[in-house]
Amino acid sequence: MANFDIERKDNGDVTILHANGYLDAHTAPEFENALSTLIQEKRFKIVVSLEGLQYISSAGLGVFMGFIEEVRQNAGDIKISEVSPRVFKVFDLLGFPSLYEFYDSKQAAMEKFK
Amino acid sequence: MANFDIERKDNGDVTILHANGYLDAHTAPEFENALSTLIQEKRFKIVVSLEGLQYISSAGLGVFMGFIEEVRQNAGDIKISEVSPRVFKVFDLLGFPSLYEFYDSKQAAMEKFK
Amino acid sequence: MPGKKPHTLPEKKNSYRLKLPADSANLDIIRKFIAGIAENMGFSEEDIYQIELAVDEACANVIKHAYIGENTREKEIHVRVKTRAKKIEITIADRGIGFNPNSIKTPNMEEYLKRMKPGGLGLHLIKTLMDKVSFRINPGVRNEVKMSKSLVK
Amino acid sequence: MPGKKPHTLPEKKNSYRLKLPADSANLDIIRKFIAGIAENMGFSEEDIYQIELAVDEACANVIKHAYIGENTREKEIHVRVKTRAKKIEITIADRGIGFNPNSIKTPNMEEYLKRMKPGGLGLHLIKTLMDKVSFRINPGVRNEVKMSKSLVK
Ligand SMILES: Nc1ncnc2c1ncn2[C@@H]1O[C@H](COP(=O)(O)OP(=O)(O)O)[C@@H](O)[C@H]1O
Ligand SMILES: Nc1ncnc2c1ncn2[C@@H]1O[C@H](COP(=O)(O)OP(=O)(O)O)[C@@H](O)[C@H]1O
Repeated sequence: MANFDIERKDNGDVTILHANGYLDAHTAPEFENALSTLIQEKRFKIVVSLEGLQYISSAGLGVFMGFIEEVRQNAGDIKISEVSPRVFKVFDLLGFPSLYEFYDSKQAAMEKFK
Repeated sequence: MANFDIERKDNGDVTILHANGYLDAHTAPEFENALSTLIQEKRFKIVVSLEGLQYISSAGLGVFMGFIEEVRQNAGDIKISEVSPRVFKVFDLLGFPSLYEFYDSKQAAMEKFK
Repeated sequence: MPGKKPHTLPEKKNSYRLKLPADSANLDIIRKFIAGIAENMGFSEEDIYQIELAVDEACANVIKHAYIGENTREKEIHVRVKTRAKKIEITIADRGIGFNPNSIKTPNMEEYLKRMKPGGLGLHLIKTLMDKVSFRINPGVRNEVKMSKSLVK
Repeated sequence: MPGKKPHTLPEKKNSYRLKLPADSANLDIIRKFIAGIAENMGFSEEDIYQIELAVDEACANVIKHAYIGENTREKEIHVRVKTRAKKIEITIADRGIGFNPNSIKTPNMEEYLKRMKPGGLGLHLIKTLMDKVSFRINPGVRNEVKMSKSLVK
């Protein structure tokens, strides 16, 4: 079982989700739940920090895709921060940088919501 | 392939070998070579620091057994320091503490050679 | 002699097999198995990551798609790895419903991203990450995705 | 009805198989495979370490002893793992020369340590670390060391 966990930190109207470990088809539902909870709470300004993420498969990328439309329709966004080069490569191979904003720090990502 | 390496540090007539990683049937020959080199150099006062050792199997224990007699016949010893609880358990299961001295620090083990 | 192959030393060939339940909890075990073999062969960390990912995608597909509506058969993933000095060849097989690999077109990523809907990326990733990918489909008997990557030192 | 087993819910049973070359470079791969399964079952770190070690010892024996003097046959280790909710059962098998498990007596550790010679500890460790160990020897066909450990939560 891949180890994976999500930590949530609310900062005003922005929420930071720290995704740590291995995000694959087995752990993607956990990430999905975390995002789903935010949507239910109408918190649409989301930064996902991938500093602690060691691995991502397409099941993980799929979770990002599953929420982005609704989030943007509600004047929010999912911004991604601190992704490691090897994990970024997977996003990049599939063209995600044209749809998502990537930042070097949580702060920089949060600023953009101001 | 288990990752394993040996670092050697000479301190006067005592040599400290740091064994790091996984010591199994595949990597035991490396440890054997290190000890064998010391014997050839007539350096019989040996401290093996297992601080960085994460795993040992009977092939690793066998290496200790293979040299202890000759070392002691030459007024030397192989003393073991900083072994983790889980690795110590393997030594302990096989009664090694009655044949080998275990120390909490390299310093304490070296002292005994004074 | 024309057409005669040059006389070379036999390459070291090895074969590994793994069979396990088609359960997403096992993806991690499969990745570690593959990573261990690739590491022993001398692949770079970068390459190992990519091989793990390609295999993960193929196995995730078996888990998600192969045994839909089947309750009788044992739901297993078969992983076979053949190694040569400079090449790893991995076959992921199932005995499930099968699929037509030709009918699955490479997603146009621009279109795909505009739709903003998940899914359909696995096979595309496998083809992008590995040197060679082929399929052999025999529904209910054996459906294979075979992929290989060469070691460039 | 006398002798009738109590009616219980079916236990979740799973089966895993691994076949790979009998090469010490693969011990690491086998340990990770076993550790992954034991971890998913909920064994403690301490127990996982002990299960890995027992399996390592049995596999190291295959590598060191089973295929001595054999050059024709493929030198393979077969690992089979059966899991139930609270028990892991692991069989390590080879097709090598075999041995008589009864003739190998548990080393008297005191004697052993006095002789100060390496070797002969593997089977002893396996028996110490696992709950149950049994053998089935059929030289050249299939020699098995079967071991199991229960999960005590
Ligand atoms: N092992 C398999 N068994 C049955 N169908 C499969 C298998 N692998 C792939 N497929 C089919 O190919 C399609 C494309 O797979 P993929 O590109 O990984 O995307 P996704 O799994 O997200 O749909 C799947 O939707 C499925 O219909
Ligand atoms: N798979 C095997 N094939 C052949 N012989 C074996 C096998 N496993 C164990 N043996 C025999 O049992 C003996 C005891 O094994 P063990 O206790 O692990 O000690 P060691 O391997 O250090 O000799 C070995 O020396 C060997 O003769």
